[in-house]
Amino acid sequence: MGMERAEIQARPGEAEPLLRLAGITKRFTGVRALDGVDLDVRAGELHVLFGENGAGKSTLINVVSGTFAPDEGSFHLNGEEIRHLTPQRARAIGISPVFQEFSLVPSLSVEENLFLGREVATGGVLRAAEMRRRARALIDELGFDLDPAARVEDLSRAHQQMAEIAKALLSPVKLLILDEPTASLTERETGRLFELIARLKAQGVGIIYVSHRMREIRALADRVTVLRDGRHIKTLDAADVGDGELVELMTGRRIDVLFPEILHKPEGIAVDAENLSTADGTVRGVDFHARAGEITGIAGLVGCGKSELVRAIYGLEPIAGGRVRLHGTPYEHPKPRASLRRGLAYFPANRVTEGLALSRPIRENASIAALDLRRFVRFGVLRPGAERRLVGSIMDTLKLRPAGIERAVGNLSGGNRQKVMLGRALTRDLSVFLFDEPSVGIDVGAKLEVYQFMKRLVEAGAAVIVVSSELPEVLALSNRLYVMHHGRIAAELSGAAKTEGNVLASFFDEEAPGRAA
Amino acid sequence: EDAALLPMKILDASSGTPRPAEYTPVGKAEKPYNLCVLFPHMKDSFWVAVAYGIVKQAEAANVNMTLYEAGGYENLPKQLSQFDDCLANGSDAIIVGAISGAGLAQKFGEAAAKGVPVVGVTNPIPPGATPAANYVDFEAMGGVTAKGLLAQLPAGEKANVVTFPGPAGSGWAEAFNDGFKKTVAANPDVTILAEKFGDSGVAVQLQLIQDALQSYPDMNVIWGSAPTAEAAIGAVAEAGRSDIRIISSYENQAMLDALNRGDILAFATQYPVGEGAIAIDQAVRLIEKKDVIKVVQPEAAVIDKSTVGSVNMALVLAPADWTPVYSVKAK
Amino acid sequence: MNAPALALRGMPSRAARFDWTLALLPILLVLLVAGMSLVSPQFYGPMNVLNILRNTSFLTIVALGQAMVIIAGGFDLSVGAVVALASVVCAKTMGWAGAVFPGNDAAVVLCGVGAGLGSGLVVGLVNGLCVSRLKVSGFVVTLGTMSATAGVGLMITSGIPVYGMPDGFVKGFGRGQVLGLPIAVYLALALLLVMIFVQRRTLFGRYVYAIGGHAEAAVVSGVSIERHVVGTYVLSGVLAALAGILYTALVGSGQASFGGDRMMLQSIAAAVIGGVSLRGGVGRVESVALAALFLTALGNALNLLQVDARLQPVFLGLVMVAAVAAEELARRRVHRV
Amino acid sequence: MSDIELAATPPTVTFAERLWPWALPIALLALLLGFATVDARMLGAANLLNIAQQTSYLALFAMAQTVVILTRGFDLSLGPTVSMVSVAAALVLTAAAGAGHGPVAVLLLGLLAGLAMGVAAGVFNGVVIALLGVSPFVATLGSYNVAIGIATTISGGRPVQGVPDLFATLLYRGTVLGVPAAIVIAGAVAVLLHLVLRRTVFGRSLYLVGTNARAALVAGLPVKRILALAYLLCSVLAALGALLMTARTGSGEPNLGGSLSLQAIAAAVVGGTSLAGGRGGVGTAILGALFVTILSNGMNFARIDGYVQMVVLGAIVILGVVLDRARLRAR
Ligand SMILES: Nc1ncnc2c1ncn2[C@@H]1O[C@H](COP(=O)(O)OP(=O)(O)OP(=O)(O)O)[C@@H](O)[C@H]1O
Ligand SMILES: Nc1ncnc2c1ncn2[C@@H]1O[C@H](COP(=O)(O)OP(=O)(O)OP(=O)(O)O)[C@@H](O)[C@H]1O
Ligand SMILES: [Mg+2]
Ligand SMILES: [Mg+2]
Repeated sequence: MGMERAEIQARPGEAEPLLRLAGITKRFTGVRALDGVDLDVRAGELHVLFGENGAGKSTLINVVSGTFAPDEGSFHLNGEEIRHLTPQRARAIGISPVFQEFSLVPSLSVEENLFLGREVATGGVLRAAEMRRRARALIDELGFDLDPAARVEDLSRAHQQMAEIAKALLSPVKLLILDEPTASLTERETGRLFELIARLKAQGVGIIYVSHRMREIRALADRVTVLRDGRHIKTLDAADVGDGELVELMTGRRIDVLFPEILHKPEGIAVDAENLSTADGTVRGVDFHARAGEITGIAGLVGCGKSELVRAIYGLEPIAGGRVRLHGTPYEHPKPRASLRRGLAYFPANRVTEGLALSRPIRENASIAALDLRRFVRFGVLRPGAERRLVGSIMDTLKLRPAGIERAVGNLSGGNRQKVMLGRALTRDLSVFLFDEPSVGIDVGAKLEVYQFMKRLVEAGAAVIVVSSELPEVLALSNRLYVMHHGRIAAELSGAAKTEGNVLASFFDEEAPGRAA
Repeated sequence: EDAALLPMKILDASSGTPRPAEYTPVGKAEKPYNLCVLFPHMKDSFWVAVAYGIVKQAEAANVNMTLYEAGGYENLPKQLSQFDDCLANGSDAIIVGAISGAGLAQKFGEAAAKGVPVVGVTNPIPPGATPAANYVDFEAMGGVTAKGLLAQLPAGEKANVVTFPGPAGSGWAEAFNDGFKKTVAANPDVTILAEKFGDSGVAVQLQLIQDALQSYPDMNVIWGSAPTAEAAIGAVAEAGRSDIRIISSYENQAMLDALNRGDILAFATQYPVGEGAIAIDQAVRLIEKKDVIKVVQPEAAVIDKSTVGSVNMALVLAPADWTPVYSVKAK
Repeated sequence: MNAPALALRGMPSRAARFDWTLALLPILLVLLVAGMSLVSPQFYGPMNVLNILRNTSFLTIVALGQAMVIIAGGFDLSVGAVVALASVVCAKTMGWAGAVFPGNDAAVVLCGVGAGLGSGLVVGLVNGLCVSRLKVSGFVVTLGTMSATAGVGLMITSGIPVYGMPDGFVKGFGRGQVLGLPIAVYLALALLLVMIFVQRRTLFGRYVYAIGGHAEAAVVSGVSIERHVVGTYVLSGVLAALAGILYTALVGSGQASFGGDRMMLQSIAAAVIGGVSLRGGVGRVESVALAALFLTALGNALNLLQVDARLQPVFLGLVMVAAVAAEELARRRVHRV
Repeated sequence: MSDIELAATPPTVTFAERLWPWALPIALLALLLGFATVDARMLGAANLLNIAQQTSYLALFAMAQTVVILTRGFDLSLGPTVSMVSVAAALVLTAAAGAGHGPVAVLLLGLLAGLAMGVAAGVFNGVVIALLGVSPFVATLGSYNVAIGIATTISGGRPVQGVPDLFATLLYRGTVLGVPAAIVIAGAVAVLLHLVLRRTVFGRSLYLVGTNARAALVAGLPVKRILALAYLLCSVLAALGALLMTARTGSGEPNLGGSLSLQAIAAAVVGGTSLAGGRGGVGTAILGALFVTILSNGMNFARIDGYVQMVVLGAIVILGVVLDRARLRAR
């Protein structure tokens, strides 16, 4: 490590970087999230932070943006030493973060959020018209389809992401920080964002970028800093390094393939929907089926209703019309509990709000879906021994790190949280699995493990349905792929027709069958 | 001013029928006993008056006294615990202003079993539950206020009364009310339009009165607790209803002032200071196994403009400049 | 380009989401008033309307502060105790000032009112600092200060009413009227207007929403939480104290029995029925004032209908639950369609 | 990976850090010893038994609150429910005894009547909160009023006297191996409830629902049923406590529970139950009840004025929670 530090400083003649961090250390109770990390970001450069879940990327970003005070280390911006940085001050000196978990207040409007903490006011009285004008101008300039008056909680996660990005760009930026900004954007918005990034770079803005998507890193990065377990491993020029090497640096081991080879053996129809519509109108007259022994993918633009479709089948969205069948038998009025009893499981996209009870132990979170089984329970009384054994062995199979099932889930990294949720699938007999954005926010290594998990399920004869905004993912995993558009099925692709081009065409196909309405 | 509070004229109801008598104290106690005193609360000048009597007499008898208050009539469980604490800390006698006489009856039994004498003061307790008690008959007191009203009612004039007895469920409010109703029932000139129970705070009573002024336009007598009368004075004045007469079922400093100003017609008294003093003396007598009047009833009286001069106010209210003391140490 | 279509789904327009829950309260109120007017003509008699308005004013003043605390994600159980404390402090101070500035009523009243409001400010400050510094929930902190404040109020007075206020304060201010309405009504109305303005047009109002809506987001956006949380508790304390002073002026004595649990529960009920979410971040003060009016009118109606005092709480409880349940059901329906 | 884990664990745990989990019990002990220096009888067998007995009632109510606090709610109607149960049970007991039923039948009828009232309150709260989705505050404020109304109406506002002595003999004076009935029953309930919370699906579900109700629903837990059952269990436990208190008073008291709701919440919270849901249990409830009881018992022994006690108690509630926070942070 010392060598690399020397390497960075041994470039004479180079102008002082925009941001220079040296020896940053940050401890949380019991955890050393950052351990003497160095980082420099030049003006006009896009600098990728790369690392596994829990490597310390978000923590570093929080230090840079003034949310956390580092325990040790120095901080220079434009050669000037900065001490006691607060979020307010950071924004004032041109550091604008886009947070992974967002910094939006759900009950406020987009416009109110854009200006939060930086309101235009005279003597404590807001100047609403002025702020409205500036908000509109900004959103127009960015080319986002965002209504400044909409309440953030009514927006999809994708639109919230746009709001978060807009918020970061409200005032003049010197250093833009993007923590997984594309995790919930689809191709189109991602394209918009990349254009924007290019423009900002041209203006000399330095950018710190965090992503788990190799494609993006390839496309955007000037330099990459790899973090592992809170330590700075290496900083490289993106041009000089291959994916394999990056992943190896990150994980400390070799990972050759990202998507496993899956053997699909389609059998009988496990679940199907006929003319299904949800009460909120996000799904309209959908015909859909999924077979046992194959992965069925669902892709679509933001807000096309792909999540709602599977949520409706599981019983989380009220159904207004049509019917659902499980293994050929009608399934009326779905409810989560009944779905599980019939062998249908759903893994929500948002692990924090819908997936896990964060302050409870891993054991309880894993067995939660099986508390009606004799395996864990006799006459309402738990069998702690049986529970510990089974959950323990499941977590071993899923390679939960660190091992041990009594810690609170809230202490785990994103990937390991996902594993805890997936572990539920193995606590009871299930035949249909609905995955909503299964790889959002998890690192490459964990992704592979999740895909391998699906592979095992499918090859054991289960029906797996994957809803995803990450196109390469659904394309690679699914045997058959539905593309949704405005709440309807726009296309069903399989075999050779299942190409990125065809999917994108269906995304934007104005003549898609659903347009009549 | 520091004249002894006792002797005082009372009714001796030990035999069941009240007979007039005079209560004379034993004077100094033989030893500085430890007396434990329990009050429902100390949130109005009525209970402060009782406390005054207790403190003065404890000083006179040279005994140790500690007073605990439960914080309000909603805190029976707390009073039960305080009773237990008094038994546990080795008090020689316990004087109780009971939140609920019935609710404490078993505690009295326990005290008796441990040989600790208990004196009931001011609030009624089941007959025979304690070796000695002194409190007025609340029904009788309600009746006295009714008589006071009838005495001041010009012949032939109709009285339309709304009663505001106090909190429902308190026991005393109901008893006062019953006594009042029973006494006026015989008189055709008096009609009771309604009974409005409510918390004994002035603010709550004020709202009740304001509402009653609307719903009973022909109401011309307000009968109720002291806070009721206090609230009524302002409300009646504001409504411009100087024809409305106000009577209070018990006494406090505000009632005395209001009577002197002519804002109310009358208020009743049970001589709370006297009650407190007698309770201490009864306790000392019980400890020393001396003769004791088992059931003392102060003679409730109505105080109005005509009688206010002749009543011994020292037995009715604590001096205005006296602040409550919670314990007395024997010298 | 399918941007407009996207916008349709992603961003519901304000008009499309007419909030039925906002309309429910006025409807209930109209029903109550119409029903009562049919049954009991005294209900809309001028004196009765005056009573309702005055009592609504007291409740509104307290509920305004309570609502701001709850919107910021807190809870203030101490308001009832503050009403009492401010009443006795105000009265005691006037008694003392009366001796210091004999004959100068204005100075006496100023001292009394200042001390009363000051006592509310102190309790609010303690609440706010404990909540923001010690990171203890508002419910717990104010549960503690409620007991302590009530204790101090009683210690000051020994429970005995405090007299000796200037006549002008009682007759002129407490019972005085302007254009036929009690001064308290104007005061409440003015405060309501100020609070509406504060909520919509000031930084403080905006930050209170943000902090209650998502405190962490507010922090990383550079909002200083502590100052504003303390601000809400201080506001609540001062407004409760003001109500205590108004009661003192109306009744003509300082009493430790004012307010109490009843006022505390009612103020929270008014806020919640007025659409303030106990989870924070949501609620408008004008609805809270409407809810205060509804609660007061309901109590008044039960009295006018001569419902047995012992049964009144039963009706009050059922109506309260029914109103909020109806709101909740309406909300669910709106979400479905 | 593994070497990092090693580095992540704090190298040495200091003695002070080891003590944190015991902060509250230590404070409790210090309190007890501190008060004992003022009055040695504080630690006498009689007073320790007294403390245990007083604690058992409050602990029962704190446990009842804990059940619903775990789900992120609370029950304001607990106190009035206690009053309602007390009055209903007493009415049935006296009526049944008056009708000449055998002692067992009388007892059973009384207990059933009381528990039935508890069940009714629980069902009301459960339905309104779980099915109609009304916030616990409003729902239980509603039932708070309703229960007060019912309690004062069916009792006529007065204590219900004439409860057969058998009731108190069994549930108050009765002992098992010399331990008073209240302690035995509260202890048994504590053990049972602990098992329910730790060992049953229902108990586990309470914690999960309280931590993240949405996630619990998505994972297939019957959230509504669990919530409804929690409120039912809370009211039934409250009813049980009410029956014990009724045996203690020997009469049905329409105001028995007046201020218990908040007291029980305060006790639970002081012990370390989190109002944010999902944290706490039988231990925290008992610890909190013990703390509050010892504090007021001690202050009574130390002869501290009632109003000062209120201030101290208020400060202690906050202090208790701050201590608990510090304890959590130290972990
Ligand atoms: N507020 C906190 N308190 C305690 N520990 C924390 C806190 N925030 C982060 N950590 C811990 O610090 C470590 C680094 O977390 P961080 O969020 O920075 O990882 P990351 O690299 O952003 O991961 P991901 O890819 O999942 O976003 C993790 O072990 C995490 O559990
Ligand atoms: N206009 C809206 N009104 C209310 N809720 C909305 C609205 N738009 C989105 N949502 C909510 O946001 C969540 C995610 O919706 P989203 O738009 O992401 O749909 P999607 O089809 O799942 O798309 P994706 O999977 O790409 O996120 C859903 O729970 C949905 O109910
Ligand atoms: Mg991160
Ligand atoms: Mg989705």
